[in-house]
Amino acid sequence: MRWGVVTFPGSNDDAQTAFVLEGLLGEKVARLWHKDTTLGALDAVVLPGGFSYGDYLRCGAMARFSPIMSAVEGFAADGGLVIGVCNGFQILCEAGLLPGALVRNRDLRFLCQRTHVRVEDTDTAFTNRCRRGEVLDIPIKHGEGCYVADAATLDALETGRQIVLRYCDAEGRVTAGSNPNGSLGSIAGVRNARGNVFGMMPHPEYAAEWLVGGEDGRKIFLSMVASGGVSSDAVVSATRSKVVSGP
Amino acid sequence: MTAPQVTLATAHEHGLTTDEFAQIETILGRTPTFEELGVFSVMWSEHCSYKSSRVHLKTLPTTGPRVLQGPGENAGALDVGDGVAVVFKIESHNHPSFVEPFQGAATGVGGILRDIFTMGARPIANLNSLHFGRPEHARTPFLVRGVVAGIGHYGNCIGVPTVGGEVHFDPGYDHNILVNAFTLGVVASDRIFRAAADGPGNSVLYVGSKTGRDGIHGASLLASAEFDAESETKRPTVQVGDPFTEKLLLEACLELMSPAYSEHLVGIQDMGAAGLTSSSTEMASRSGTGIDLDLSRVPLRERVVTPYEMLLSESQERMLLVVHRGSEEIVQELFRKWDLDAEVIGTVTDSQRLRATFEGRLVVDIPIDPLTDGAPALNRPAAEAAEQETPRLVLADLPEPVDYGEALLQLLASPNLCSREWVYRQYDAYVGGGTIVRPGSDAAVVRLPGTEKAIAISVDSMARFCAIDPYVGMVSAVAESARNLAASGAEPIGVTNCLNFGNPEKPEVMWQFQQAVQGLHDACVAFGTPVVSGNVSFYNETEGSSIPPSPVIGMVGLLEDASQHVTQWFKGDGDAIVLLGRNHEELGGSEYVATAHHQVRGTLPWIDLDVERRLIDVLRAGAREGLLRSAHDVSAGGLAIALAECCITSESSARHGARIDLEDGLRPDALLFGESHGRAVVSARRRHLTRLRELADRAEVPIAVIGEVRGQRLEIGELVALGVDEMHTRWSEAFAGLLGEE
Amino acid sequence: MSAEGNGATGWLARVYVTPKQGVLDPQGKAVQQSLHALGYPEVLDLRLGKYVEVTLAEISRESAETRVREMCERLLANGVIEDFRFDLEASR
Amino acid sequence: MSAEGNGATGWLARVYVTPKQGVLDPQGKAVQQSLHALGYPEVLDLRLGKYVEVTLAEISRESAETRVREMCERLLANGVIEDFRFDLEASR
Ligand SMILES: Nc1ncnc2c1ncn2[C@@H]1O[C@H](COP(=O)(O)OP(=O)(O)O)[C@@H](O)[C@H]1O
Ligand SMILES: [Mg+2]
Repeated sequence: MRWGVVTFPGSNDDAQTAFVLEGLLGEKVARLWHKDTTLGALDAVVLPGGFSYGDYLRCGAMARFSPIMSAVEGFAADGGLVIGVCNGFQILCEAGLLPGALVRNRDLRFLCQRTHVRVEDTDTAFTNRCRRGEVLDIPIKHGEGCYVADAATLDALETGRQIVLRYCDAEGRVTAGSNPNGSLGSIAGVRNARGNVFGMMPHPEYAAEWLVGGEDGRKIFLSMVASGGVSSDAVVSATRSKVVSGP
Repeated sequence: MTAPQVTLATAHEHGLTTDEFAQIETILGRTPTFEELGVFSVMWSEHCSYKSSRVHLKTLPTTGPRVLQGPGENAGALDVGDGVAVVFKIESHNHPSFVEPFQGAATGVGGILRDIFTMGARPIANLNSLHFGRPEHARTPFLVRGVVAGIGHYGNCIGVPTVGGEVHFDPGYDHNILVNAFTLGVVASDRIFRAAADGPGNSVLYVGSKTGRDGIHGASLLASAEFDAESETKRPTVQVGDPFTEKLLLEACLELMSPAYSEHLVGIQDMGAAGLTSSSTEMASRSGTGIDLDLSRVPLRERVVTPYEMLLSESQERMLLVVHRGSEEIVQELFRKWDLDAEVIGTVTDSQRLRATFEGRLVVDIPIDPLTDGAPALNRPAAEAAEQETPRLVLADLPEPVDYGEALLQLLASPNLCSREWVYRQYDAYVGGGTIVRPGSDAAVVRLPGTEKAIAISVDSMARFCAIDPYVGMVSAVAESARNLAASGAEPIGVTNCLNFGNPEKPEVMWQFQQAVQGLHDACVAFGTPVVSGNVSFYNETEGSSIPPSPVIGMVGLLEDASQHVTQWFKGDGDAIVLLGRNHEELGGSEYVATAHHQVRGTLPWIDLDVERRLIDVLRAGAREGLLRSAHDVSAGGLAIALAECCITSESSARHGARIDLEDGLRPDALLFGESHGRAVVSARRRHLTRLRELADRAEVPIAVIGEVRGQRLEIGELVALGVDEMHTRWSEAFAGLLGEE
Repeated sequence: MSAEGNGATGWLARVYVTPKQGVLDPQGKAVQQSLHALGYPEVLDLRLGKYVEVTLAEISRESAETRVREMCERLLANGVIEDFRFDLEASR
Repeated sequence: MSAEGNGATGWLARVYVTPKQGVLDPQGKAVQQSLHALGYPEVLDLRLGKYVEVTLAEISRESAETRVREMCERLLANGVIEDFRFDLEASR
């Protein structure tokens, strides 16, 4: 699959994302600069974590106006797979590609820790390699990861099965204590209604190797590979058996 | 807008002595201009000139087969093989952090990061050493929150992981906290850049943020004068850190230093303390050249900034470059790509003088040498203070605890031993993808990109010991660092240091300083670890009362194989628990005596550097051979705390208990809580015990199986029986409690 | 303050951005709790927003109004979670 | 706005916190640059601060003044790098 990883001024996790995709999973990666206006022929785009534009004003507020974002919006409108992690998630919300917003953590402090998230749905292009209810051990590191949306939006997310990941404890229980940042509904990751745009606060790219952070995060990227860059469920199951090999 | 007339009084206001002013007049053959006076005052300040410390620092061991760059550049560099070098340094930002903890600490991190990437190295690890006053002091919680948030803010935003550090509380820092920041970077060993201004005719470029009035007489003067109520009012404009701009600066500079562009670059130096003045002077000094600056071309943030202010401003996130004549456009284009200012503001000359013009007027014309190598160097008088003699600690006078379990819990929850997770949870320890061991174990371990290797890092100070005996305290701190590295599986290879002391004009402070430098010397010689960089922070003193002598060391170790790293917590039931080293009846200066008996005194534990060296060899061999399931050195809090930490410090909820039996005929509290050196607790599979014993015997390190990893309780003989969860709760919740949070 | 007239003049726009009613405001809540802890029980509610001072070049009041509203809608406020209002003051 | 009288009444305090003159305002700088890039060259300067709405229980105006000033000094503004001002409006 051909991936594009975008670098905004202030992106910090772009190199690591590219390393995981290319170096560990053997995927093809194009590094994209925020001033680029076209994506080229890609199957998936990653908006990585970091502090685009210093996260000044609001996280993601300024990055969404970067020239490349028009191309990303067009790509998403055409059904291309887009994943935003952490700051990338914030950018997708600011750009209106995902519902809701991410605000300051409940206790107002930056939080860096291992967290557990429960896979709520596996019929997605981002989690088809997981088991339903599976608990993934993936770190978070953010100051503004508290997911909020109004009641109507939250309802729509529930009924539309758009909530893909929730914070939970090691046993998969979703409790007040297992919610690190105060996110409504313990939401850690949501997709759009169409199913081709996905945002998550935990960092799968920092849980892709045993030596550093474990391997649970690989499943997110491998799911996207398995979906072949297409979000439709039929294609997902047809390609599920595809095994990734290194170069 | 004419600059004020310069008189002796003006010189005094600038912190220059009558003698120094006379020297300046001799050097110039005339009265200095106001701008020149400013330049002399910052360049001759303690902070820039190291006038009180230079003669002593010269004695430190700074060479060795790995040393690519010793003290004298922005940071030191060590060769770690495979064509890779590590570049590292530690630096203080004490006074600014006391005035405005968030911004002070943040800009401290920004400054040390620039020192590292100035040399072409990509920063891959930040650590910090923090000393605060009593937790009960009204200002302490505010300072802790601000400093920690500020460090996190800068490191997180710029994308460099903060992977370790230390936090101490002591009344001695109530009015003068210490914030020392450490950064390590990696670079190809043949691509280290230096701060040189070679080649007359080459261009001087200013890049980064615009210049404002911030920090004028900031770091340099603040760090060279005692702190009192008056300085509150004289307070310079506080510097606000902009990690976003620094991130752009970092990426732009590293791109400039990459093979695609580096042919254009002659030299590069960050504008730290004394900004434009010190960076240009120091670059010219290293190359034996001169520099002409046209101040009218300095990018400004405010409309009215005088030439004096431009020369002295400590605005953050700026660098000075020297590029080949003809390369200016290409370099400027590169910085524009990163949305950064890049202005040609001067040229390299062969005049060996610093000259600056403003609107066609010559405002500075000073020979370089007296500003740098020729700056005043003092051999200040030193004498041990009379009251340095601490009363003996008579063990027999100390009542034993009634309940050893409770005593252990109290220690676990004490300010200096409780979990630092409250702190490091605010630091991104993952970013960059190289962090193998995050905060929570003896040393941080980060991998070396592109190799199988990893680097272990520990920063340590032993302020409690140093208060009793600065020589022994310093030696102990170096030993503690070395043990931390070895317990993580690494070979110690080099040292950086930050020497935080009071007013050097006081003979007793100078004595403490000399003792510490001697200790640093002796310990580094013993461990074969050269000192490649460092920083001195004098005048840590408020209203005449000085901080305890507080040297901090940062030690770097090498693991040839990253997968051989070891962490401190127990891994699985059934493993044997082994004590390396010997227990002694030494309670002097211990955390236990301080916490349970409220005394900082006694004879410090005996330290034998040869014993330490041999212990380190055993730990390293054990790690290399894969014998160690866990390893933890015994330090603050003694053996019982070390054992408890092995049970509770694991990041995951899979924690383990232990059954321990100790046979030494020592007084129980000395056995459990004494801080004798040369010890480590390791766990190993039973089948590896014979081999471990062979290694220890060969190195003549005492070895004893003292128990087994088992269950969910820590049981030590008949003395202690505590649930792991209970210990974990007390230990992990204490820090927030200190700050008045529940 | 100054006489505005109808001609072009410089402007100072003061923009107030506040969390939308009904949207979770963890920051405001945390600050309110801190104030309680500091001994201000009289604080019944607290909402934390942003205050932006924008200095504008000489344009007509009408144009200033439209432009500032646009800046708010596009960048300065996030309509999903925030409301904004602003006032304009002629400068010079 | 409403009749205040002399008795105790509830209050709405509006607090404006701005970066001190001369202190670097990296946020403001970045937002200004963004606005330029978005096509608003008329923005000559921009400073980003905080806006806090504090609802207070019924106390005298005097006491409200003193208390709010204190809250600003102690928590809401950082005196070293920020200025603040506030106004009070009687509520209900
Ligand atoms: N200020 C800090 N920043 C980051 N990590 C810290 C800080 N203080 C302590 N830590 C981490 O907490 C752990 C315990 O610290 P400490 O008790 O000082 O270790 P040791 O005694 O082995 O040197 C270490 O992993 C250390 O890196
Ligand atoms: Mg240790």
